[in-house]
Amino acid sequence: MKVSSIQLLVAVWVGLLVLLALTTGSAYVPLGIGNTLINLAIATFKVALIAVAFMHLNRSDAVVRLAAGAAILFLSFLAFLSFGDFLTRPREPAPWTVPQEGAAGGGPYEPSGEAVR
Amino acid sequence: MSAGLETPLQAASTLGTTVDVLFLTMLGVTGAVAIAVAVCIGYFTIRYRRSSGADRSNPPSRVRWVEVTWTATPLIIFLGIFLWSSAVFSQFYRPPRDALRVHVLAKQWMWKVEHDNGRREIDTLHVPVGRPVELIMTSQDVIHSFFVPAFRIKQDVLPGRYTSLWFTATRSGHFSLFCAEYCGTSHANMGGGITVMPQAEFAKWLASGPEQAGLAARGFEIYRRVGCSGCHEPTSTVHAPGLTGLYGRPVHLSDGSTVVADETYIRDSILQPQKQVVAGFAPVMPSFQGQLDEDDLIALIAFLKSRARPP
Amino acid sequence: MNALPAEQSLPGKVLHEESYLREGFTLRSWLLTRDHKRIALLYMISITGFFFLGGAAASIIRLELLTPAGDVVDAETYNKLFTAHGVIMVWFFLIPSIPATLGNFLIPLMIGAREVAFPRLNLASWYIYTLGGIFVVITLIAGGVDTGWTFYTPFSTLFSNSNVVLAVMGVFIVGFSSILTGLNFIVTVHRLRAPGMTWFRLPLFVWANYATSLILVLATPVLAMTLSLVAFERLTHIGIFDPALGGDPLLFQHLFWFYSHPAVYIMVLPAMGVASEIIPCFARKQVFGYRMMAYAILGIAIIGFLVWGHHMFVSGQSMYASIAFSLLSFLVAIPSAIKVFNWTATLYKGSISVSGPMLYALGFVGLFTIGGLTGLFLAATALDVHLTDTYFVVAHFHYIMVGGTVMAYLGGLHFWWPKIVGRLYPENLARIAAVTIFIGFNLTFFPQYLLGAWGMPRRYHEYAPQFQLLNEFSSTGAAILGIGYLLPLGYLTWAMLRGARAPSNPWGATGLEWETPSPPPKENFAVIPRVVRGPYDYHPSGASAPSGASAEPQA
Amino acid sequence: MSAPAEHFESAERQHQAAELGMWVFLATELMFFGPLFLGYAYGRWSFSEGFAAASRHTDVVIGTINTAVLLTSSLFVALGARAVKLDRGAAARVLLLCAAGLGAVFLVLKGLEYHDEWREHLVPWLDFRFARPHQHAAAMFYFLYFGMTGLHAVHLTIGIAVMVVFAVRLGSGPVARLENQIDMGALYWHFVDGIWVFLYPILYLVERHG
Repeated sequence: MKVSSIQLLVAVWVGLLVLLALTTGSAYVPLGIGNTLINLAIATFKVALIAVAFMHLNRSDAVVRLAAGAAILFLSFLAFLSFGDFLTRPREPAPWTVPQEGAAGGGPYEPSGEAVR
Repeated sequence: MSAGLETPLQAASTLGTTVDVLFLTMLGVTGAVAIAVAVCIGYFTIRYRRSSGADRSNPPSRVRWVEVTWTATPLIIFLGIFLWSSAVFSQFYRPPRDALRVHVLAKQWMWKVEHDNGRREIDTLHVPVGRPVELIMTSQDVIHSFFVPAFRIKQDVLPGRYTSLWFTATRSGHFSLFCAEYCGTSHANMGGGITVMPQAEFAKWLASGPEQAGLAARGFEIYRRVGCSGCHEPTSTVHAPGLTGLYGRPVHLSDGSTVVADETYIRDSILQPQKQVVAGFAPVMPSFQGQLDEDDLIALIAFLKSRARPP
Repeated sequence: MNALPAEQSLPGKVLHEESYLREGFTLRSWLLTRDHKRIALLYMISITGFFFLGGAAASIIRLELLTPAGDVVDAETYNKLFTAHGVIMVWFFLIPSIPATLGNFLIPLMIGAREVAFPRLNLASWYIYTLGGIFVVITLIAGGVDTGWTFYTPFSTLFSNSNVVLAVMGVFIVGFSSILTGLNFIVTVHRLRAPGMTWFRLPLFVWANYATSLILVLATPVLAMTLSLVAFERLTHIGIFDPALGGDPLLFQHLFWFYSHPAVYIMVLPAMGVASEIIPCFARKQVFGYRMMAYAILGIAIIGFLVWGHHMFVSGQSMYASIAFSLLSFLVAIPSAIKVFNWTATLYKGSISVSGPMLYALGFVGLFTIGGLTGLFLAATALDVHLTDTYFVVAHFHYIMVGGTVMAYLGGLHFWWPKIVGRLYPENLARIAAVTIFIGFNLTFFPQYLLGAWGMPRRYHEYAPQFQLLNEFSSTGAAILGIGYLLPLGYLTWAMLRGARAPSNPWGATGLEWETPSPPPKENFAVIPRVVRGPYDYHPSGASAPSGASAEPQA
Repeated sequence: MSAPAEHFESAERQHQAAELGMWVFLATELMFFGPLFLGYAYGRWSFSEGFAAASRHTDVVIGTINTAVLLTSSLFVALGARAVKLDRGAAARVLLLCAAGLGAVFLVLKGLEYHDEWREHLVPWLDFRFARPHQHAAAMFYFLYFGMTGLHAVHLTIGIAVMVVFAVRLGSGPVARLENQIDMGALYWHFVDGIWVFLYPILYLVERHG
């Protein structure tokens, strides 16, 4: 039963902490959309590191790797196609309040733009 | 329930006829495939029944060209139907410029319709024949759906958002209007009627209705009826902020911050005046929560907008 | 029926182990069993119970719709009835019907394994199903839920004053039961196949249940979270669907239909698997295009995840998204079309005997074809604008669910009944029942296509007078259908107790499950067989295939 | 390797089955988190300033420390699982208990953070107050914040309980019998850590530089 060495595990751990510092540091540098992309990229890389090193995906056979990737693939279907709707939809918010009592936690929803097209 | 209202087999709107043509074509294609499959199954079952001596030499279990054709043919037919249907569908989303605009407010279990000149109807909609009509719709509570089978149109009406729908009636008559999205107890009774009239008759009907001032005029009437004018008119004795030219102007609040007087600010100041008091004024204004419903608020805001320009 | 000469698949070694039914007679031996065959029977009993409970709700609905006026029940009760019918039929009958009963019983047998991968999880799955069922029954007793099985917000979260949270908890719990079943099947098929049982020697029933398990495992958790968000938002008025907070009711619909369309493939794929077993057996012929059928099954399962937007063409979804979903929906129809053509081609040059299971299977193919083709109307955006939320849609999904899945489930029950209970059912009664169900079904649901195209909206307690005649046809058809379903309940139960003893392979079918005695012993196989040939090794030219042709016991 | 269950030929086949089963289970867990991530993405897209304003009110110091704590606990679990495979029961017990301890530290810090947020009226159900233009977006952000971190905390608590049970059982009987189960427990722990690796940037680091 192959077992990963202590040095590898500790090295991966250190790598993860460095990436954490990188994420947090980069958040304070004003890069606009870049911040989000960098954060997500680093997070993906950290999860990949955990999956391969700690969860020994490199030693598991193809089916297990497929199972590991399946959920990410199917969630991306959900994200891309539903955002395909949100991004291409004309936004016409209308004033709306819960008729009986004011919605808890703050006043009624306010239209953010010209209400009527 | 809706006696005398038709759901005709022949569409009564321009888009409806194009949809009917596509529907009949689909019926033909799918009908042919269904009959073909049924005939094959019937024929094979009889011809190759166990007791028959039919020739069963080298039964095929894979015939490449057959499999390729019955994969490619449906693909081509489907793509054709997809393109045709998408072309028709995109017309649903391109209302003509000169369409007659009508506001529809759906609420649990009735349709409130309001024409641009303020003429209001409940559960009925009068439209001229031959002229495009565009409905701007929103819901006051749950999701409803404006469905007129005669025009082959349907559009969900969502709370918190405007959705729109357009049609051009091709013949006059009385057509059924249904709510097609389940909306609670009386979802089945939330129907109504679309009355399509010749244009002259429609113009007369539109004008003759009970004198219904425009949105802003109605706002002014509410502005006086609930007593806003009592305090906010310049002539009043009460020390209250002037509302002339308010819409869009920055307002200095008592807590030092500044807010642009948009619709939200006006709505909040009417429903919860204590939250944001204008600098230099006492928080004496009473709340109108519960006295004014959705339409009144829209009308009041329209009125204040109309006074945005100094008189 | 051509019973083959006494099978001699296991030469010399007479299997004298007791059948799994005689392993223990105490209630404990049933309620704490870890035998996949017994769990299948436990599921069969609870599923039949819920089927007739949902059917009762349907019969009152059809009674109400005999007349345009709402005179049998009031609007509130009618709304609760069609919601109960939807929730019970979808989650408590259709989704578990074939995988949890026939799948649980047959998959280990068909792949040459002694047990599913995780027996304890399998039993837990049945208990979770029962717990979910209890919650739903409590909901019905406490006054029902009136949101429709779709639980659309903001009606379900803000405006409905019925037991939404109770119903949602019931469905949340039963979701985990199907996740466990799916997980079990995936690992079993991957890790417990007999030596020599390669993927392309698996019967199509196993392929279908494997693909179904992929959907079960990947789609159901999304439903569980979405429904818990609805319950949470209903209790605290704070949530991502609440329009007052700028939330979007369409966000709920995207999440709900992301589960619910793959769910309809969960319901129909196993039925396709059953048909792919029955038709080759009774046509005595290799299934036509085995590999294409297997790829079509996987294709349906995966593309099925990309098409949910066709439920939302008029819901306010953007035009471009609707057109994209329309194209994807047309693509998912192609594998289904391929399967129908393959079943039909299997009959060519076969030696067909039209006995009970075959009648149900051919009924399935016919009705599924009509259901599938009318689905194309709904995939075309321009037609869907008129047809959605009308009885056209109701007829479409009943043709596939009732005409397809229920017919195939009954066909599968008849086909494997000798193996499950070790006794034969009365053949003529089965044929009568199949024909009655077929006629009753068409009389009930074909008029609904016409009603839908004519413009009658669905979920209507009262309807316009011009729709009455077609509704009367539909209600009479429903009465015939109801009787049709009672027949199998009767004679299959009778057969279980008093039917003639069944040999191990009454139909002369190929497949490892027919190698074991009927009913099979607890360990399924005395010796794990080594598989040397593909499935469906039939010879229509009358030469009787040597029984057990597809596997010899290991040396 | 311990003796296989009766329907598996070899313990190796049973381990492979268990591993596949666990990974499929982790796939369902990720799908279970899916709608929350989609809700977050929707909210972030339609109320970007609101979400940014709300995210600035989260305590990034505790968040960062917690991430480091959880990553370290993952290391201990990995070392623990390795020790079990090498049949070093005692070392494994200590390592798994350390991991569980760090998990507990995470929960305590999280509790403190929740308390601060309660005091600052940031809990949507308990007298939520937020600066005017973004109070709805903030209400939605904090709904998602408490939803995601709460669900994560529940999963972490289960993980801690599982690790403690393993540590106790390692004390008695042959270590080999637990190897399979501990490997599965480790996979679960790393998954929970992986979820937090994603939660941290999207909840705490939204336009921090503003």
